[in-house]
Amino acid sequence: MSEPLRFRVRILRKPEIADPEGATTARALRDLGYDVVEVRFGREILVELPPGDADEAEAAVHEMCERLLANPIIEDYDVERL
Amino acid sequence: MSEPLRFRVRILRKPEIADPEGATTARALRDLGYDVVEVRFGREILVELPPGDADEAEAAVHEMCERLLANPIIEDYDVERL
Amino acid sequence: MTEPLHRRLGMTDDEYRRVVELLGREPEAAELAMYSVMWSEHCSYKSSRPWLGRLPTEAPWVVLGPGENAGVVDIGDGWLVALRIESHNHPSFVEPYQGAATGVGGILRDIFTVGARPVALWDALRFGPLDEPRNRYLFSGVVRGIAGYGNAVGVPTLGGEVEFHDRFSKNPLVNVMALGLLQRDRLVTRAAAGAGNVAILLGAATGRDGIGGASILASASFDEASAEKRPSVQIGDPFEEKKLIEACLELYDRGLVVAIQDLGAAGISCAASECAAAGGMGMVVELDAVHLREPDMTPAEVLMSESQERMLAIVAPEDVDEVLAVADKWEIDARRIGVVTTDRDLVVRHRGEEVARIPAASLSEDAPAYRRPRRRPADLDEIQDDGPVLPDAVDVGEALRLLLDDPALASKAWIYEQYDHMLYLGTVVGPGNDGSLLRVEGTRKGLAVSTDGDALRCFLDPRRGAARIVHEAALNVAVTGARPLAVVDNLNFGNPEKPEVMWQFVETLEGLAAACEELGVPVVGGNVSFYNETDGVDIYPTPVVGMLGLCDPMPELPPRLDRARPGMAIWLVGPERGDDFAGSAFARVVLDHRRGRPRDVDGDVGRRAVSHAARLAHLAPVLHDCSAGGVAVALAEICILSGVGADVVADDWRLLFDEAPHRFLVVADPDLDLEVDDLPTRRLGTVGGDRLVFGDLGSLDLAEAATRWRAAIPRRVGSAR
Amino acid sequence: MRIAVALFPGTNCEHDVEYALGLLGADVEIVWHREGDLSDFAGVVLPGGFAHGDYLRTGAIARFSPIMDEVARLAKEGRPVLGICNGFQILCEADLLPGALIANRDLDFICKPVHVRVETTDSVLTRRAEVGMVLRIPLNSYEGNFVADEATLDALEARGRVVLRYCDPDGNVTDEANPNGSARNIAAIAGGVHGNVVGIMPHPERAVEEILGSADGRVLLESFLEAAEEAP
Ligand SMILES: Nc1ncnc2c1ncn2[C@@H]1O[C@H](COP(=O)(O)OP(=O)(O)O)[C@@H](O)[C@H]1O
Ligand SMILES: [Mg+2]
Repeated sequence: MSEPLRFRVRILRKPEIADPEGATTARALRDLGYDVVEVRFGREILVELPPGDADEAEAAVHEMCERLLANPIIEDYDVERL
Repeated sequence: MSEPLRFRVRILRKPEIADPEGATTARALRDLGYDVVEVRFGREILVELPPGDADEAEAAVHEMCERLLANPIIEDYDVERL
Repeated sequence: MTEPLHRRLGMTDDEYRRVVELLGREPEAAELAMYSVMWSEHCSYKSSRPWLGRLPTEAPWVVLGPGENAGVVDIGDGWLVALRIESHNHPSFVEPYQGAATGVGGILRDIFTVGARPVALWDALRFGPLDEPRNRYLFSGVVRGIAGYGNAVGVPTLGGEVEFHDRFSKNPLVNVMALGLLQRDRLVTRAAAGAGNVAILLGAATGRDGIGGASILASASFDEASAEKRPSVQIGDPFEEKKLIEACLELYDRGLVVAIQDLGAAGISCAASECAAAGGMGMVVELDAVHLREPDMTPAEVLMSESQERMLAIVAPEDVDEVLAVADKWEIDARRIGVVTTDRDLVVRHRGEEVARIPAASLSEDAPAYRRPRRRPADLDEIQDDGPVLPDAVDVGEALRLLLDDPALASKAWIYEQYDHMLYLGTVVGPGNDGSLLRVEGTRKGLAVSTDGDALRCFLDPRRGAARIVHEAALNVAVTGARPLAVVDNLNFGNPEKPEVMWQFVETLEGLAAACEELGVPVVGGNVSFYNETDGVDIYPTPVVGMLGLCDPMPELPPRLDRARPGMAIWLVGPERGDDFAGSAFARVVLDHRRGRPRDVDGDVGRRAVSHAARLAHLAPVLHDCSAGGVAVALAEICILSGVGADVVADDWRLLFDEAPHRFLVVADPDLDLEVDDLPTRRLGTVGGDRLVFGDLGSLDLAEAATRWRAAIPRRVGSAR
Repeated sequence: MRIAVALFPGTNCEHDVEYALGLLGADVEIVWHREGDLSDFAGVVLPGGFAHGDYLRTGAIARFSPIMDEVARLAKEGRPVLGICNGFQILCEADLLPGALIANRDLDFICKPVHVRVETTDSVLTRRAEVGMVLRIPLNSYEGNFVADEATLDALEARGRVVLRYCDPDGNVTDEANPNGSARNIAAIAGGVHGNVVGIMPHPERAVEEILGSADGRVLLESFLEAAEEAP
């Protein structure tokens, strides 16, 4: 129980919302000669919490996503314990 | 063999390289009352390739990382087939 | 046997012996690390110092000259202007975005270190040709890095310049100039006074960024092996810097700072020793108090770290709490890390032990200086004798099409539209003209700035090339109505251990000095960047000057290139020779020729051109100096930006593309009496129509000219814009 | 009548807004984001810049500043609230305006004058303008690309809350005239119960004097001040 708790938060643009980074990168990859169908950009946020109850910590990370880390209008998120 | 091939590329700043965005977000989370030890930012890039040989495709994605997606001087990456 | 530590740190055996002599004993590891960086070329100017005295530095309006954090000049009405130029060449080659970004951050700290609010930036850039993918990557990365940092830190970038030559493919140049404004009584120094005063480290946490990095990197040539020596890349944090700026300015406002110094090369050791030495004092530094990003750093690493966005403030003990409160308000970290002492030693402690004790002044004042051998390059005569052979006839329209598509001559909008160039509502003439002009709030004054360099001409004849860029910069500020006031210079050169490079360097200084003297402008600061050499190939010798001019008062409506209207007359003021083609854009682009000997400047003519231009700026809607591409390109730029053609009387194509210095175009009402009697002046033609017509010599459709000129850079970098 | 200009760490246009509103006769005070009481102010402006470095998402962290509770209160009371550029982004993050602002279509920071067409005069930003009027105002953003789902966009249109659209110099709303990829060329929207909350991406305060290139932003800021004058 004295290990720090680490979570990976993945945040992805909702499919119906434009993704200029993804589109531009796809174009650049095609320019380099790669045959890509689609590229989507997201972010990964690693959050480390002090040792403690893992479930509580996970609930806290979900709350952080709801409140700050993700914008529900344009993004979906998921949380994974590492 | 007619399924498109999908890969997740995760790009993280090397640990010794500063991450001001992570540090600022950690500060914001603390302001909101969460006890966080550290926050690190990374990127996640989903790349979809047309159906074909999976190993070749994976090799191509590695090459894309080297050439364009990641900046090897400050970032590490890993590729995962979905 | 492994190499001794001093050599691994880039120090010669002689230099090591000098340290032993100074200390009277063998140095400890941390001490040796400090000397090695402080005595590096980058920090000590050991190859250039013996020559820099050649530059004129005095004038009644100079408040701080070279050697200080920034040059400072008095513009009257209680206002001072701080200016400074710096290179970040090697870091930008390693990582273009972060290299350029941290270059911007570093130079801004020099400006607010003297008490000024930074209000403007300029960038002077050199890359290899854009048809190489690697050069495109470096170019767009650098521009994005400058934008990313400058925009976010809240300092507008008002202009700059860019050139493309092969010689920069493996060694791009990134020079950034910054300007700040301050009230006279706000000037701050770095001289730590008063034993018992407290040293407070403000800003970012200290990590292993560029340990021995920027400075070692900038003090040795680049090759495969240096990839290993590569320090961890520094990441710029413009948000931290913005808070640091506001916090420091608030500290100055409240009079809480005795002295202050930014942390740059050699980090804490440099800042602490300079503050102490400048005040004739000593300092005890406690490394345990430093806020670390990585916990297990050695004392030498903490001392040498080049982590960005940090300042060292010297504060009276009774003010410490208030200083900490201001830092807290701006959400920046502040730690007491040292105390000023009277014994003139810099003492460093770590975990209760003394890890260094050295005379504070010895790090800078006792640094070695070398009068390195010089030799004129053996092949220079041959190069100079091989001037361009001019054809008898040229289709002027066709030549112009080629020139307008050259990225160095083309529109730079792709660059400067990525930069916030309007913040603070001061930009009266922005990028896209000659000099930029910013107004000083509450006065009728305007500050004009132009950065100029000319790598190819400086290679062909460093002395003449250098003199020409000073005159060009002066004319660039004069066409906004300004009188040249001060110069900062950035001297980018190859490996100084090569006698040919040292020769280029000294010739350049002679040219710069003579031109500054002719124009009566002092040099108030500069930067020398040596070792711009990769795999044995040196860059072209590339001095860059940043010229500050003062308009007082500013013209009601200062000239701009987009103010030509149908029916206006076009004049050319200044000498016409038709024979100045060596190093010209015409020779390079149309003839594919890069040799010959450029013509020299004429100091008297240059001075007259500058003073006429500054006067005419109050009368004419358009003034434009003729530089790369000569009269034809200068006129094309006016027409493209004004959206109207021109009809020019021309019978010799040479007069259209020749690049004789000291010339400018005036576009104004045909009745305007120019009153220029001591310079050749010729009516060239009339504004109107939708073509650029050069008599029987050729013509070009304006829309086509505009498209080529605007698309030249975006097309090459593959931008949608 | 006093107008507050909110200052977050990283904000940089506060002095410009202060200057421009001052030029138009307003009494302006810059208020630090941790200081909280705006009851004495007739209106508030959230200026441009990079609050909290634009880290995480632009506007995301700023929305939690104490001053934002006050901004929400003013909005609810019907007093005019104006977000310019970064301020627009903050208002979206704070749910005081619908939609979000993401990276520009071509991933370039864009600083240049653009043309916008006035779509409605029923907003605190355009009450003194005329529908169809074309204004030339500087844009200065990396994340200026307005996005929202179709239903939200339709609702904005139906309620007349699209305030400005990017257009060409003649007022045509075209793809080429859209600098950043914004949905339906939207450059400014209104929201709030009373439509008194406006977010605008270009910077009207950069267009208040001919010597700076344009005075077209005046009509917008004058509208805002007039609305503040009459506010409850
Ligand atoms: N790297 C750059 N960054 C910003 N602005 C630039 C840059 N390069 C050129 N410009 C701007 O483009 C305009 C034309 O530049 P240039 O052709 O170098 O002018 P000149 O020949 O008068 O020195 C100037 O206003 C200059 O400030
Ligand atoms: Mg010029």
